Parts: sequence; structure tokens; C-alpha cells
Amino acid sequence: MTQTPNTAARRAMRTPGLLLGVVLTVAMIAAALAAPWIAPFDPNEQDVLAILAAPDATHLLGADAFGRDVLSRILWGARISLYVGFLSTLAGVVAGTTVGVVAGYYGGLVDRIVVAATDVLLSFPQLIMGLLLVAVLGASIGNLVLAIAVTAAPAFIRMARGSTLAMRERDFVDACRSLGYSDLRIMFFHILPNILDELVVMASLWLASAIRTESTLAFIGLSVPPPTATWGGIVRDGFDNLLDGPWLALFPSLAILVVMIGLNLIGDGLRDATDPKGAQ
Amino acid sequence: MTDADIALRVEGLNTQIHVGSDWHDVVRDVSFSIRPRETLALVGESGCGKSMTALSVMGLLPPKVARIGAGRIVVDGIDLVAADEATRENMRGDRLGMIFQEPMTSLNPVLPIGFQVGEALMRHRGLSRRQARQKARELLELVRVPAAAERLDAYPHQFSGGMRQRVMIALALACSPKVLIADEPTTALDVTIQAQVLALIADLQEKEGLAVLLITHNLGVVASVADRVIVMYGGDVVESAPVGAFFARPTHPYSEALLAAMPRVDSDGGLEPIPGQVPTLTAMPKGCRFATRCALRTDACAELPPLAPVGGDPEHVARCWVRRDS
Amino acid sequence: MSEAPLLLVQDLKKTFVAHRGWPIPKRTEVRALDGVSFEVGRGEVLGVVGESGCGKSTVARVALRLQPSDGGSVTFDGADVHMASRREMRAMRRRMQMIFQDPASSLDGRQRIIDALGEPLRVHGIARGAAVRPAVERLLDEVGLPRTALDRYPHEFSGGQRQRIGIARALSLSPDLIFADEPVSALDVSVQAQILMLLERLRRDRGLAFVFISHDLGVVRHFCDRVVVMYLGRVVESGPTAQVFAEPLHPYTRLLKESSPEPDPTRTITMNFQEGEPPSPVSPPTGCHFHPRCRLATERCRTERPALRDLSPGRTVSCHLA
Amino acid sequence: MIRFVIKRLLLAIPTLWAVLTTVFLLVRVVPGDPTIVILGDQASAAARAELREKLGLAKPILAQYVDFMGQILTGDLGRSLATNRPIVDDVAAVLPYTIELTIASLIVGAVIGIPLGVWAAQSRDGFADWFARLFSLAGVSFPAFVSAILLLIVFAVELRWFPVISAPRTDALSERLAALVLPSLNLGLLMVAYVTRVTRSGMLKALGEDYTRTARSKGLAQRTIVWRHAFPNVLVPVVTVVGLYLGVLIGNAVLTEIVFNRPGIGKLIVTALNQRDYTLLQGLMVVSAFAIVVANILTDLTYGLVDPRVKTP
Repeated sequence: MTQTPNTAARRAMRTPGLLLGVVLTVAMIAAALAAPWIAPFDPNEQDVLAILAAPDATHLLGADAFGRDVLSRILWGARISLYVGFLSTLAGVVAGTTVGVVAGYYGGLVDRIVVAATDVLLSFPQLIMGLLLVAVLGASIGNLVLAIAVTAAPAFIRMARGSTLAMRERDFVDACRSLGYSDLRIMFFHILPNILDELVVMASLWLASAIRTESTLAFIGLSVPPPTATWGGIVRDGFDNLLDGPWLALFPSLAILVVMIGLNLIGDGLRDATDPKGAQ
Repeated sequence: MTDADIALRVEGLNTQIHVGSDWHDVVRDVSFSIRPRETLALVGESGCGKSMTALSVMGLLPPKVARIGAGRIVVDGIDLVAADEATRENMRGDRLGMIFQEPMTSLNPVLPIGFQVGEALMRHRGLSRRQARQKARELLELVRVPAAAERLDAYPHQFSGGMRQRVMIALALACSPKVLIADEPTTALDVTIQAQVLALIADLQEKEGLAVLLITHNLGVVASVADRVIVMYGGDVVESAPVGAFFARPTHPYSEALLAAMPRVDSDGGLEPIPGQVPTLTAMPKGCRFATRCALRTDACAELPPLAPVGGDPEHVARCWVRRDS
Repeated sequence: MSEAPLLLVQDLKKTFVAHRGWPIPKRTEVRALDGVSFEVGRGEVLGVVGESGCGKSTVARVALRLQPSDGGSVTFDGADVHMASRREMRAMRRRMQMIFQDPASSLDGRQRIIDALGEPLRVHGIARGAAVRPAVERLLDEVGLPRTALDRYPHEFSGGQRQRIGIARALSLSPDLIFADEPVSALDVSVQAQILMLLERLRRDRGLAFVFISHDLGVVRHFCDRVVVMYLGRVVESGPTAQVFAEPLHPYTRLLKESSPEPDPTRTITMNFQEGEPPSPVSPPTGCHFHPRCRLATERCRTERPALRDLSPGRTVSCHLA
Repeated sequence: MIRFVIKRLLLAIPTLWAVLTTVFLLVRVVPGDPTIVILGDQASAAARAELREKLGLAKPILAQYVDFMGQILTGDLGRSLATNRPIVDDVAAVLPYTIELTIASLIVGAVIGIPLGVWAAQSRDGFADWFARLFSLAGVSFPAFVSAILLLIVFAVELRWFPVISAPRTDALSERLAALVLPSLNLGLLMVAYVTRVTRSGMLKALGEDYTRTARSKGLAQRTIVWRHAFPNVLVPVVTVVGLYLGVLIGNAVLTEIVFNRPGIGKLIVTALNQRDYTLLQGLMVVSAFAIVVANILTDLTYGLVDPRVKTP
């Protein structure tokens, strides 16, 4: 049975995991936004005396092989990782959903072409696709967003198409058509609101995925060029000095992990809250 | 009636379900007994408690959500309510068989038909897979599934709805139970197929000496196959009678209204709908539960009437202050 | 019939194609409509009966052009529905509406009742702004729902009430013809009677014509003037309801009638459990589709498709033997 | 069966063709000049022209396309820009390691994930359920390189149970297996998460279905109902999810190989990236897409084995 947004929201608030997820994610976003004010050091300032320093009162999370403060780099890195993640997911969701709903609604040749194209795009491992795109396009924030959005879009096309097909099975789409509503009205005023739940759930999970892809690319060395701090890049710097100071890789890893857990908790919590079967 | 003549006896059954934070009665003080070769029909509209009664008898109430509050369910001298789960498990599928409303979903889609039909024999009779398969073939022939031998290895999706319900019947009768519980067995089927399935059940009932508890909302089906009928409303038995007496003199206002609301093929008689709707479980009236929709309502109806004989027939009882014999 | 019919369906065809199979999908065809013809006069109620897979629901959807046809024609008030331009179609949609079997699935769960019923008024420019609410209130009055229903969501209503909402929506555009696809079969008997009475009243008050699709002969007998009996995509018999059910001409109609249980223990239904599986619409039998289940079938029935012919005024049948 | 496989492969040809065309176009039609990306913008015009020639970019695009397709049809992926070795040889040398790792992690995913999911479904909201939820939350949350680093820190750096470099030095089975433990655990963690989730929800659904009630009406024991009646119905969604996430798995295999310093496609990719080896990258792309297409075929065939509805409509 369908439900009003109200009951879903109320149930969402009763899910402790979801609440924790929101807290973790919001905290991380706040930290990223406040980086210029709360970061103790300039993220690129090199302190020769602090090279590979263990965590202490000055460098709370230690300093890296160039003597840069790890905490400051993590805070500044959050800005890029989160920015790229949000923007690319948004682009992927908007593009993918539009194409998916249209293909699912009209069916026929349009649908067949979209399905075939999606199958082809999904034939590339997501990470390798992103990797190749960034390698070919060159590493910049814009290209990162584009590459990650391209890897996200097919999943949203597939989901939106599938849900639209399921909606078409329900009589209310036929009802709308027999009432003489235009196709656009049916697609975006009637079908879209009904698949929004699923979309939001999936978007929050893909946001995690996008941030993971960004940090992974950075870890491999395909992101905004150094010395600009990104999470994956900081982990990589730490990983190269793993035996000298395991904490260098540990702390940025934890930062990524916190966001991942936060977003996944949000996604799972929303899924439980919007899944009618979970209500019982 | 001596106990030996009785295949299933239910006494004072009370079943409750959990809504919000409370347990609510969905079946109240239901008693009946069925003899071999007899068909007892439980009729009523959705939410009247007829299916919950069937599930209670079979011991298939969903755990944590529903429970039996009181009563006795006696088969073969064993009270299923008092017995432990192991005993109940041994009785299910052996002494009691059940078929369900949806033949489409009641068979396991990934297991072959032959196995599903013969499985109860492996469980209760210790048959080997080979023996069970052999017996499954005989059972499928018994329910007239064409080319039974070749279809032992077929899967449910390869059968039509009517054939699936036949397979379900074969499955339920595998261990030659004394009691068959049929919960809306033909509701999902087309009328011509419904006629086939009802005929099959009647035939097997005669051959195997089955006692049949038929749950249905369709008074036409009741008239066609039942020997006795119990009408339920809001969890209460409102009327109980032999079929002939019931259709000749439907006495409880609800029974009467139900018949008047049913459009018929053979006459032009006008329809008389029952006003309003069944109150929700949490908002049931205190006394007679039909009182809110009843044209004959009096002040006495604030108290629950007992089942009392009507029309001078001790076999024909109704739960109504207005219509009882004075 | 003296004047031109409101709806004329001629030789309508519809084939569904599915690709199924493993590992290589195969093309299978289902002829849902295999040359279906009937007509509905102004203010007339036509029943369409048949069992699952006979194509009775498809008729409504193709006639309303919710699905394209694969042949034949649908003429509404003199205009061809499937040839109509977008503009003409929009105008025609106001005059032909539909009521669905499952009111839960035919209402948008995200829309409040005021929006569900107000939207068609706004889209077709019947009422705007402040005029919408009173118009919707009038609709609710007409179908017997309280005005407090306006600001609630569909899931807050019972099945019967939701069906009333579906009916109110169909009425919102003041149509001449309503296709009702099993409108009462998901409802309990007592509620079913309420809805039937409501439809009866609307028909009288508004002079509505109906195409009433149902598997329940009793309901059809009660509500319809004429009836069309379908079997595996074809019309096998048609005529005035009382006559058809009193004296069925086609063996299938006879079987349907004899199988329909009546609340009368003295009239037992014909039950024959020896019969095998009914044919599937994927591979229908040759000749007369009904011949494998027909006791009277001859060689001719197995090979030659019987034509639908007039037998007496207003009665047609498609059987070699009738 | 063999004939089915062949037919299904033939059906995959259009997809493969589209995939190859996409790779071709990606490398050539993207905005910007690949020679600048490879050589940097300080490179001389002559050097760029030479590279152009070497990459075959000087020819008209259609001729390039024909060359590209022709090569692949004959099983040739071209030569590495950096080493001039045939790419096929490089790939063939390391492919077994990647396949070995992927299969090992699939086994880890199934062996841990399925029982965990079944267990969790039976004690809904109980201890097992919470444990499974936490476990799978961790599984989906850890980026592969993060979990890999943590595993390394704990088991290789601190505990010293396993080598830091997970490359087998000899072909001895014991050594190969030892080198496989941490990487396959790392890669398997994600699979465990997905498999646990889908098994849990699938079991919950199956246990609520009508056929489970039928099984109960036969008087079967709970254990029989769970494993014989409900569980087989879960295999379909499990296969779906495994098939769906094979792409993610292959991507993560790359990362795992990098962190554990294991030979494999992953390391080859990093080498290609570092050396701006365009042709090698293109070849690897073709190989990985090919792998996914094959995996999809395997998934389809598996459906036929676990779901009778697929095989016999």
C-alpha cells in the first residue's frame, strides 16, 4: 500500500540508525564547510621539523612525509571529496532518472535503445570506467564530476525505468491517460512522485559510492593534482609510509569510513522507513 | 453424537490478533463439529474471522501476531490447543490437510510437483523418495491431473490455476487425513473451473470419508456443496443451520441482508445493500457486533445475545435478541 | 437500433507479443482480441462477460485507445477513436471514462482526494482556482462520500469508499460512456450491492451508457440491458441479458450459466471434474475455440471458425450448431 | 547445454560490438588531444606528431575503427606504448591471478554471506539480525583500499601473520593460498555484505509466502521449511545481486591488488596510468568489459539452474 510522506517521515525518525547516519554526515559536511576557520594549519604548509610526526598536541593527527598537518589536510580534503561526490551524484540522478522514466513510459524503440545503451555502459566496471574517463579527459574537478556521473547514470536509468514500468502496471497511469492528461504531466506529476522514495534511497547509497569512487581515483593518483588535499590522496601519502607511521593512512581512512557509514545508514534507514513491508 | 462419529470438534474457540499494543478478539466463542463425509461451510465477509478460524484449527496462525486465547480443537481425541508443538506438527498434513485460496502462490515455484505432493508421506509415513514419487503419481491421478506420470517433474508455473488447485488437493490428501480445511478454495478460479474443483472435492470426500471445513464468502457455493452452514460476523457466529433450513429461513438479520445483497442469475429481484461497513477491529460495538448496521436494532442489542434456537428447530440457531424464539 | 450507436466496435484485433524463454528468448503471441464486434447505444448498459484470458479487459483498454489496436475500428459518436488527432482525442476523452477493478491501484497514493478529483477539472479547464473545491464537493455528494474526505489520502479509505472515489473521478468530466472493468469484484457482497446501486442511480440521473465488464453473471444480469459473451478473444454470443441467460444459445454460455452457483440448494450447479485443462490463449484451438470443451462438437467445429450471425432480433451467436 | 552456451554467446555479439565501439570512441572522440594528455603540454609538435603516428591517430577515424576491430577479431590488442610488448601477452600473464582472487572472494561471500543472511532472517531484530546488519554495513561502507590498508596494518604490520606483499614467490599451493588469504578476505568482505543483505531480505520474503504456509500445513519441521522450501527461492536474488555487483567486484579487485602488491590486472592498470600507456589502457578496458559480458552470460545460465521458471516457460 502506498503511504503519505508523513507516516514515512515519522517512521524514519524512529529509526536510530538513520538518525546516527544523519548526525555523522551532517557533522562531516559542517567540518568541511568550516575548514578555513577550524583547520589548525594551512593544509599545504610544510614543517620540516614535523616530518612523519606522531599525533601530539600540535599535530593532533600527526604530520605527513612533507611535515604537513594531517588534520588540516583531512578537513580541506573533505571539501573536494564531498563536493565532487554531491555534484556527480546529483548530475547522475537527474540525467539517469529523466532518461529512465521517459524510456519506461514510452517503451518501444526508444526504450530498446536506452536499455541497450545502458547495458553497454554497465558492461564496464564502474571504477575502471571512471578511471579511463579521468585518464583520457585529464584530472580536474569538472572531469571528475563528469566521469563519476557517467558511471552513476546507468544505474539510475535502470532503476527509474524499472519502477516506471511497475507503475505502468498499476491502473492509475491508465486512469490518468483516460482523463486526457499529457504524457509530461503523467510522467513527472504522477509517476515521478511515486518512485521518489526509491530514488532517494538509491541516491543516498550512490552518494556514498561516488565519494568512494572519488577517493579511490585519488588513491590511485587520478584526482586533482597534488599538493591539493583530497581524502584518497592523503590515504595514498600515508600508505606510501605505512611502515613508518600507520596512523598517517589510518586517520584519513577513518574520515572516509565515517562518511560512508553515515550515508549507508541514511540509505538503509530510509529504505526501511519507506518500505511498506518494513512497517509491519 | 458420540465422539467416534466426529472428525473435528471445536469448542469455545477464541483467537486474538495483536494490533498496536493490544490483543483483539477476531474469533469469539466459536464451536462446531464435523462428521466424516460432512461439509461445514463457514461464511461471511472479509474480516469476519472465518479464515482465522481455519488457521487456528490448522495451527498456522502467524506467530507473535496471532494466538489462540481459549478453546479446544479436538481431532482423534487429541486437543490441539493443549498439545505441544511437536504433536501439532505430527497432526498437520497427516490427520489434517489444508488447501488455500491462491493456488498460484501456494505451491513452491522452485520444487517439482511430484516432490511437493509426496513430501508429506516422507515426513509422516517414512516413505523413501522413490516410494513417495510413486504415491504422488497415484495421487495426481486421483485428482485427475492429465498425464500425471509425465508431470511429476513439472513445476507449478507449468500448470493452469485449476490444475494447481488440483495439485494442492492431492498434496493435502497425501496422508489420507480425516479433515480437509478448504480456505476459499475456488475464489481465485473462473466459474467453470470452480465447478470442476468443487466437484472433485465432493467426489474425494465421498471416497475418502473426509470431513470438510469449507471457508467461503460465496453463498452460491455454500448452497451447492455444504451440508451445514455457519455465518460469521465480526468474529461471532451469528447463525448456524443445516443448509436447507438456512436458505429456506435465513433468520439473523445479517444472514438475511447478505442474501438480499447478492445479485442472482436466475431472477430480476432488486438488490438491497447493507448500509455502512464492518467496524474496524479496534472500534467494534460492545454487544451485538452487527447492531450498527442492523435495521431491527433495539436497546437490548447493547448486550451480546446468545446463540438460541429459531423456528423451533434445535439444529437452527441464531444470535439475535429480536429473532429468537420467545 | 434506429439511431446511430454511441459506440461501435468492429472487428477489433489486438495481439500481445512476449519474448520469453531460456537461454534464448522466443517470441510468443497472444491474440487477446480476435475480431471483436459490438455496439452500445446512448444510455445503454452493455455487459461483457467471460473468464480470465477471454480478452474482456483488453476490449476496454483498446477501445479507449489506452493501447493501440492491431486492426478493426472503434467509432465513438461517429468519430474513429484510433484515427483521432491529439486534439480530437483530448475532446473525446472527456466523453469516455473508465472505472477500474482495483481502486487501490487506480488512485495515485500520493494525491489527496481534492487533488485527484480536482486535477481533471483543471486540466480540461472545467473549473479553476476557487471553483475547484465546490465542484469536487458536488462530486463527493453525488457518489455518497462525506466532504471531509477531501483532504485525506486514498489509503485512509475502505475498498468500497475508494471505488466511490474512482467513480467520482470518472464522473468529473461528465462523460457519456463509462467503461467499468470489474468494478465490484474486489468488494464484499454487501459493499458490492452498494456500489451497484450507486451506478444504477448515476445511470438514471445522468443518462450514462456503460460497458460493464465482469465475470459474475449475477452482477451482469442485474445491471446490464444487453450482454456480450466472450471466449478466448472472440464474441460467442450476444443479446438482451434476460434472454441470453434464460435461454443461452451457445454451449459456452450454457456452461457458464450452469457453473454459476446460486444461493439455492435446490438448484445444484453442473459439476464435471473429468474435464481437463482449459486451452490457453497462447495456442488457442483451431476452428471454434470452444470445441475441445464442447460435448456437441463436430468435425466442422474443429476446422472451421463459426461466424457471428443473427439468430433472432437482437440475438447473435457464433456456433455452427445453434 | 553446450549449444545453449554457444547461442547465448552469439547473442552477446551485438553487446560486445557496442562495448568495443564505446572503448574506441572514448579514447578518440573525447575533447582534447590525447597526445597532450600523454606527453604534457610542453611537448614539441614533432614529438606529438610522432606519437600520433604511433597511436594510429593520423589516419582517418573510419580507417582507425576498421584497424581496431580487425585487430581485436584476430585476438590482438595491439602493442604497449611503453614496452612495445604485445598487450595480450601482458594480460595473459597476470589474468589468472585476478581470476583466482575474484573467485576466492566470491566463495568467501557465499560461504559467509548465505548462512549469515539465513540466520539473521530467522531471528528478525534479534542478535543475529543486528550482527548481520552491522557486518554488512561495514562491508558496504569500507572502500576496498581502506579495508585493505586496515587489514595490512592489523595482520601484516602488527600481527605479522601474513606477508605485507601478497605475491606468491613460488608456485607451491600453500604459498599461493597464503598469499590469497588477506586479499580475498578484503575483496570478499563486500560480497559478504551484499550476499547477506539479499539473503536476509529474500528469506524474510520467502518465509512469509503462501508456499511456506503450505509447507507448514504438511507438518514439516522449521529446519526443513527453511532450507528445503524457503532457501531455494533465495538463490535467484542472490545470483542477481552477485551478477550485478561483479563490476564493482572487478573494480575492487584492482584496488586490492594494488594495496597488497599482488600481480594482476590492477597493477597493470596502474602501470599503464603511470606510464601514460594509452594502448595498454585501451586493451585493459576491452578485457575488463569482455569479462563483464562473460560474467553476465554465466549469470543468465545460472538463472536457468536455480529457477525452473526460466528454463521452462
